[in-house]
Amino acid sequence: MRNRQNWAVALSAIVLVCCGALLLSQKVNAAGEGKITGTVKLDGTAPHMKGIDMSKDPYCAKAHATDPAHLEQVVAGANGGLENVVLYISNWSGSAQASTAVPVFDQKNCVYTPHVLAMDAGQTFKVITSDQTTHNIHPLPNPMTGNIPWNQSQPPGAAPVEKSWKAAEVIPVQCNIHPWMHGWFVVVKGPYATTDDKGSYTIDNVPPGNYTVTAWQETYNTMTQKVTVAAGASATADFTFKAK
Amino acid sequence: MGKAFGVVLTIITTISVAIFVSRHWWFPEVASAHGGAMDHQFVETFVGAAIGFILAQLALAVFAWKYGEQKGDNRPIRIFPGGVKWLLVLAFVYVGSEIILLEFVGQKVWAAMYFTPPATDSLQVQVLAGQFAFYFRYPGPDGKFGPIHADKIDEASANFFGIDPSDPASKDDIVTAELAVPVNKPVELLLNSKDMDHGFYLREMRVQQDMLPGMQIPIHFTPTKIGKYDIACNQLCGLGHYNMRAFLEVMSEEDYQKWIVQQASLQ
Amino acid sequence: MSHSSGPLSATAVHDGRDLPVWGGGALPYAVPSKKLGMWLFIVSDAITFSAVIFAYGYLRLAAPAWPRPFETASIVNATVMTFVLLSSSVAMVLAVRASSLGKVSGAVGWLVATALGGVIFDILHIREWLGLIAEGVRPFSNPWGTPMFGAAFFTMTGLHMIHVTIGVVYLLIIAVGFGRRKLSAVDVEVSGLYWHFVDLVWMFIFPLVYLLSAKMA
Amino acid sequence: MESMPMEVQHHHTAPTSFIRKYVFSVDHKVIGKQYYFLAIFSVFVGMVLSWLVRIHLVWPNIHIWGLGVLSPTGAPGGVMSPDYYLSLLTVHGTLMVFFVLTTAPQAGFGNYALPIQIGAEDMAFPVLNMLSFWVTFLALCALVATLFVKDGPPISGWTAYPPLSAVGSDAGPGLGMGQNLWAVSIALFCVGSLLGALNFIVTTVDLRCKGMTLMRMPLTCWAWLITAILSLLSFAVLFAACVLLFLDRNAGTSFFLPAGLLVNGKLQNHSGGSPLLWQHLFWFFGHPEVYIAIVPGFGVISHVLSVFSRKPVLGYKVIVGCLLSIGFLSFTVWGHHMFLSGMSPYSGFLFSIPTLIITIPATIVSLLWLGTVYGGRLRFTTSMMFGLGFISVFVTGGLGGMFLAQPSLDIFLHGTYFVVGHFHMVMGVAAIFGMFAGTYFWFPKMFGRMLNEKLGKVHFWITFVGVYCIFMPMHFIGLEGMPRRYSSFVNDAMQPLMPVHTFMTIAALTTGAAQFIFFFNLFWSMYKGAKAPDNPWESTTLEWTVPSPPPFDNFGGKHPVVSYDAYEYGVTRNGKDYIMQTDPPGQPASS
Repeated sequence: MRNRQNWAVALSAIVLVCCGALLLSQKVNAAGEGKITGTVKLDGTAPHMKGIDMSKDPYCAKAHATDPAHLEQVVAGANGGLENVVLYISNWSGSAQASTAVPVFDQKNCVYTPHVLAMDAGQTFKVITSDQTTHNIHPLPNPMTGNIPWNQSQPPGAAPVEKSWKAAEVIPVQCNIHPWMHGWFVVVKGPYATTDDKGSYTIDNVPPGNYTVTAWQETYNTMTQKVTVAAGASATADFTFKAK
Repeated sequence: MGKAFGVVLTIITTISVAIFVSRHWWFPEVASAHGGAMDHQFVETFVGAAIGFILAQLALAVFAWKYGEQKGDNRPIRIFPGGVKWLLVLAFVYVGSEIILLEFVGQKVWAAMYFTPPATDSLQVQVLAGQFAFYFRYPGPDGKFGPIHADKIDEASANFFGIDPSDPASKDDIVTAELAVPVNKPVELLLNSKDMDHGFYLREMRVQQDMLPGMQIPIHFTPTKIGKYDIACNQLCGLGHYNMRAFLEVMSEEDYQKWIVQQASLQ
Repeated sequence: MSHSSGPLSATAVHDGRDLPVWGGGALPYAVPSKKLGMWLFIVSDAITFSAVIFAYGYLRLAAPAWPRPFETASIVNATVMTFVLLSSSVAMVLAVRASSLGKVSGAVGWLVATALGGVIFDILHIREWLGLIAEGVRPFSNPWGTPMFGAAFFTMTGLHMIHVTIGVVYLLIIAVGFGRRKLSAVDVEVSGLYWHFVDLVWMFIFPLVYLLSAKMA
Repeated sequence: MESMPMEVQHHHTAPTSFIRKYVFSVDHKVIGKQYYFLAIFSVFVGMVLSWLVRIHLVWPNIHIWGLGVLSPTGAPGGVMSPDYYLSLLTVHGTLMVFFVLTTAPQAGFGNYALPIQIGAEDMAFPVLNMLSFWVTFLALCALVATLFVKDGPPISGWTAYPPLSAVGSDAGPGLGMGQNLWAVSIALFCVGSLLGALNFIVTTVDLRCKGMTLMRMPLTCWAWLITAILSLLSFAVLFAACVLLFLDRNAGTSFFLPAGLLVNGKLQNHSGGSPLLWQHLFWFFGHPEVYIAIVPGFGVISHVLSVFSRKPVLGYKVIVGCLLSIGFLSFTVWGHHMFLSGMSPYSGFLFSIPTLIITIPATIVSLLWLGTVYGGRLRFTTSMMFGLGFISVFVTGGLGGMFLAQPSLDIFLHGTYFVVGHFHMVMGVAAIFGMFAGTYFWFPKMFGRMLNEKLGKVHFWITFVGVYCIFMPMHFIGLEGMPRRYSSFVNDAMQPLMPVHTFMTIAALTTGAAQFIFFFNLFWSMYKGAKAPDNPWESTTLEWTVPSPPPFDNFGGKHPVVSYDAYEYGVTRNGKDYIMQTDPPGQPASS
C-alpha cells in the first residue's frame, strides 16, 4: 500500500514537473481555459426501479424504515434529467489533471453515495463509512487494464480508505456483506463531470480545442458528441438517451 | 500438592455441573414440532455424561488427595481391586448402555427429520444462499419454481434467483429477503447455494443443514410458535460470514396470506 | 552386563519364567530396514493413488456422461506402453536376480534396460499427451463434453508419469552405485520393489483411464 | 528358525562442525530438539494469534500495536477487520493442528526418545530423518509466509473447504497467494510426516535392542508406533487432496467445484466437481489426525503416571490393545464431521455407530489411568501434575464427544462453540498437557539440567484452572447456539452472552501469559538449571541408563540388553523400589 502511494506521489511529482516545464516553454496562459456544459436527458419513461429489501441487516432496514431504498440503475428527474451520468473527454491527449480535489465515496444507510463516482486516473479518492454496520468495499476491475482489484472491510468508525486507480476503466463496486449495494468507479483520463439530479453538468478547465465528449450511463452505455471549446468560453453538449 | 489438586478439581467439577444444571445457559425455547424430542434426547445424554464426568473427576480428586507419597513413606503400593477386569466391565457397561440408549432409541429424532418424507401439504420454499445473504422464493399460485439460471443471477438488478423472465413457471414466483411461514403448517425448504458452502441454522426450530453448491438439499419441519427467529449461516463462507443471516417470521395464517399478497405486489 | 551372541540366546525373567526372546539388533521379521521402509513407502504412495482414483470414480459416477474418446490408435499405443512397462519389470526381475548372484555387470545391464523401458514408456506417453493436447484436451475442457475428463486424465497419468520418471533416475543411480560396488544387492532389490509398484499402479490406470474410456463401436 | 545375516550397522561418527552438529544434523536427538523448537515457535505464534482473535471478538475496535504494519489492508491502523480475523483464525488452526499437535508429541519427543527407549543408536534412516525435519521446516516457512503476502493468509479456516478455498481471490481476501501457499505448506507437511512415519515404523520394528520385545516396549513407543502407522495411512490422502486442490486453483481443473458457481458476480469456468469430495478426503485424514495428535499423549501420560505413582501401568496389554483399536477405528468415523454436509442421511447413522464405539477404548484407557493412580505413592512433580491434569481435561473433553457423536444432537450443536470447546479440550489442551508432561519429564535428559519445579508448579496451576475457564464456558454458550468462526455477534440474542466472551478472553490472556513462565523456565534452565543426574525420576526405561544428555551414539558404543518389562515399580530390590529394564536378570520381582 505504502509502495503504491509512494509511486503515485512520485508519478504526480514527475507529471507536475513536466507540466510546469511544458507550460513555461510554451507560455500558454492558463486563464484561457474554457468549459463544457450541458444536460443529459432521458427520452421515454424510466424503467421501474425495484425496491430493496434490507431485512437481512436490521440496521439498514431501520435506516430505510420510512424511505425505502430503490435500485439506482436509471435515476431520472421530473423533467427527464438523468442523474449519475459521467461526462468526459474521450480523445483527451493532454496531461493528467493535477486536481487537488478528493472525490469521496460514502457508505450511508447501506447504499453508496454517490452511486457513481467519477475520477481521474491516478487521482486519490476516499471511501468513508457513515454507518454503524460493517461494510466491505470490493471493486472488480478487469485485470487486463492494469488496475489491481482489492477487497477491504470497513467496520463502523474505521479510518477512510484512500486509493487511486492507474488506468481508465469503468469499475463496478460492490459490498460483499450487503449484496444489494452496487456502485461504480468511473476512471477517466482528463477533465470530467457527473450530472446532478436535474441532469446538468459542467466540465471545467478545458483548454481550447476540438473534443469528443462522451456520456456514460450504467444502463444505456455511452453516447458521444463533438464540441469545440474556445479560449475562456463555454461550449454546450446536450445528450438524450433513449429509454429501452 | 495432591490435596490441593483434589480440592481444585472438586471445585471445578462442582461449578461446571452446577452451571449446566442451573440451565442458566441453555437452548433457546423450542418452536418446532420435532424440537421437543431433540431436547429430551439431549437431557438423556446429559445425564449419562454427567454421571461419567462426576465419577471420573471425583475419583481422580480422591486418589490425588489420598495417595500422595510422604517422607519416608514405606507403605506398599496397592493394586486396583479386581485389577483390569472390572474396569473393562465398567467401561463396556457404561459406554455400551449409552450407545444402546442414545444410538438406537435416539435415532428417532434423526429419522423424523431425514428419513421421513415431508407432509404432502407442506409449504415449499426455495432458499438460495450466496455471499452473504439468503434469498427465498415462493412458487406462487402455480406451485412451480422456475429453474435457477446461474448466468442470469444479477444482484445489481435484484434478480437474485437468476429467473428467466420468459419462463412461465417463474413468472409468478415471489422472491423475498425474508422467510415467512404460517404457524403449525409443515414447511419444506429446498436449500441451494450459488457460490460457497453455507449453513442454514435455525436455533429455535432445531434445524440445521449445510447448503452446498451444485446440490439441492431438502429439509422439513413444522413451526409451532409465532415469532421472529434468526437464520444464521453456520458454515464458513468468507469474509462476511458472521453477517450472513436472514429472518424467519412465523405468522398466523391470516397474516401470512396478507404478507404473501403484499410481497407478490412488490415483484 | 553380559553380551551373549546369537539372536535368540538372551533370556529374560518374567513372572519367574525363563522366556527365549529375540536377541535384538538383527532383523526380527527377516526384512532389512531399507526393504521395510520401501514397503511402507509403497503403502502410503498406494493410498495417495487410491485417493486420486477414488476422486476420479466419485466424479465420474456423478457425471451424467463421461467422454469415451480413445480410438483404436490410442488403445494400441497404451497397450504398447503397458507392454513396455511390463517388459521392463521382467528386466527388473533379472537385474535383482543377477545382483543377488553377485553378477555386477549383468545387474547393471538389466537395470539400464529397465530404465530404458521407463524412458520409452515416458516418450510414448508424452507423445500421447501431445496428441491429446493438439486435439484440444485441457485440464478444464475437451472437445467431447464433461470437462473433468481432461482433469482426471492429466492428473492420474501425470502423477504416474512423475513416478516413472523418478523411477528412471532412481534406477540409474542404483545402477551406477552397484556398478561401483558402493551399493548392495538389497538396494537393487528395493529399487525393484519401487519399479514393480509403479508398474502395478499402471495396471490400474490403464483400464480405468483408457479402457473405460475407449470409443464404443 | 533361520537367522538372516546381520545387516551392518553403520556407525556414524560424531560430527564436529557446527552446521553438521546443530543444523543439518542426522542425530535423532538433535532432530528431536529441532522439531521440539519448531513446535515451540509455532505454539508461540499460534497462541498470540488466538489472543488476537479473542481480543477482536470482545474489543473489536481496539488498536493493536504493530498489526497495522503487518497487514495494512487486513488491519488498517492496527484495527482488525472481520476478514483479518478469519485469516488469523486460519493460521492459528493450521499452526496448532499441524505444526504443534502433530509435530511436538510425535516427531519431537518421538525422535528424541524412541531410539533410546528401544536401545537403538539412531533412527533407521538418519538422513531421511533430517530430510523430514527440513521439509517440515519449509512447510512452516510457507505457512508463516502467508502472513506477509499481499491480502494476507487465507480466510477459509484450517479445514479449507472448497469452493471457498478453490475458486481463487474472487471469493475474498487471502484466497489468492495466501491459499496457494497454504496448499503448498500442507502438501510439504504431508511429505515430511510420511517420511517421518516410515522411519518411526522401521526403527521400532528393526532396531530394538536385545531383549526388547514388543511387549516390553514402554507405552510411549507403542503410542509412537501406532501414531506413525496412522500418519502413514492418513497423510497420504491429505497429500492427494492438497495436490487436487492446488490443481483446481492453478490448472483450471474442477475436482472440488461444481458447475454454475457464481462468485462475486463472476460465473466460474468450472464444472463436474463436488465440494463433498474434499470433505471426504479431508476428514478421512482429519479424524485419524485427531488421534495422531492425542495418541502420543496417551503414551506419555501412561508412562509418566506409572513413574510417578511408583506402580506398574495397570493393564499394559489392554492399553496396547486399546491404542490399536482406536487407531483402527479412527479410519471408520470420518463421516461424523459431515452429518449435516448433505451426504446421505443414512451414512450419518452409519458413521455415528463407530464414533460411539471408539469411546469404549478411550474410556477403558482413562479408567486404567485412574486404576494406575489408585493406591500408588504419588510423587507430585510438575510432570505428574500435568499427567493428572491430562486425565481430567481428556475426560471432560471426551464426554462432549458423546453429544456430538449423535447426528440428532449434532443438528443443533454442529458448528457451535460447543464443538470448539470439545475439540480444544480433548485434542488441543489434552495433547498440550501431554507435551508439558513430556517436557518436564525428559528435559533433564535432553538438556542435562533440571527444570525449575517451583516455576513449573505455578505454570501448572494457572494453566490447569485457565483452560477450564476458557473452554468450559464454550460448552455453555454452544448450548445457546452460538456459531463458531464469527468475528462478531450481530444477532441480538447473542448479545447477552458477550460477558461470557469477555470472561473467556481474559482467561485466555491470563493462561497465555502463564506460558511465558514456561518459556522462561525452559530457556533459563537450559543454561542455568541444576545439573541433572542420569536418572532423576528413578525411572526404569533405557533413556535413564545413559548420561544426561546422552552421548552422540546414545549408549557409548555399548549394546544394552533388556531383561525386564518397562514398568517394574513398587518392587523392592537393592533398596530401590524399581527395576531398570537393563538390570541383570535375577530373582523374580517381589511386589
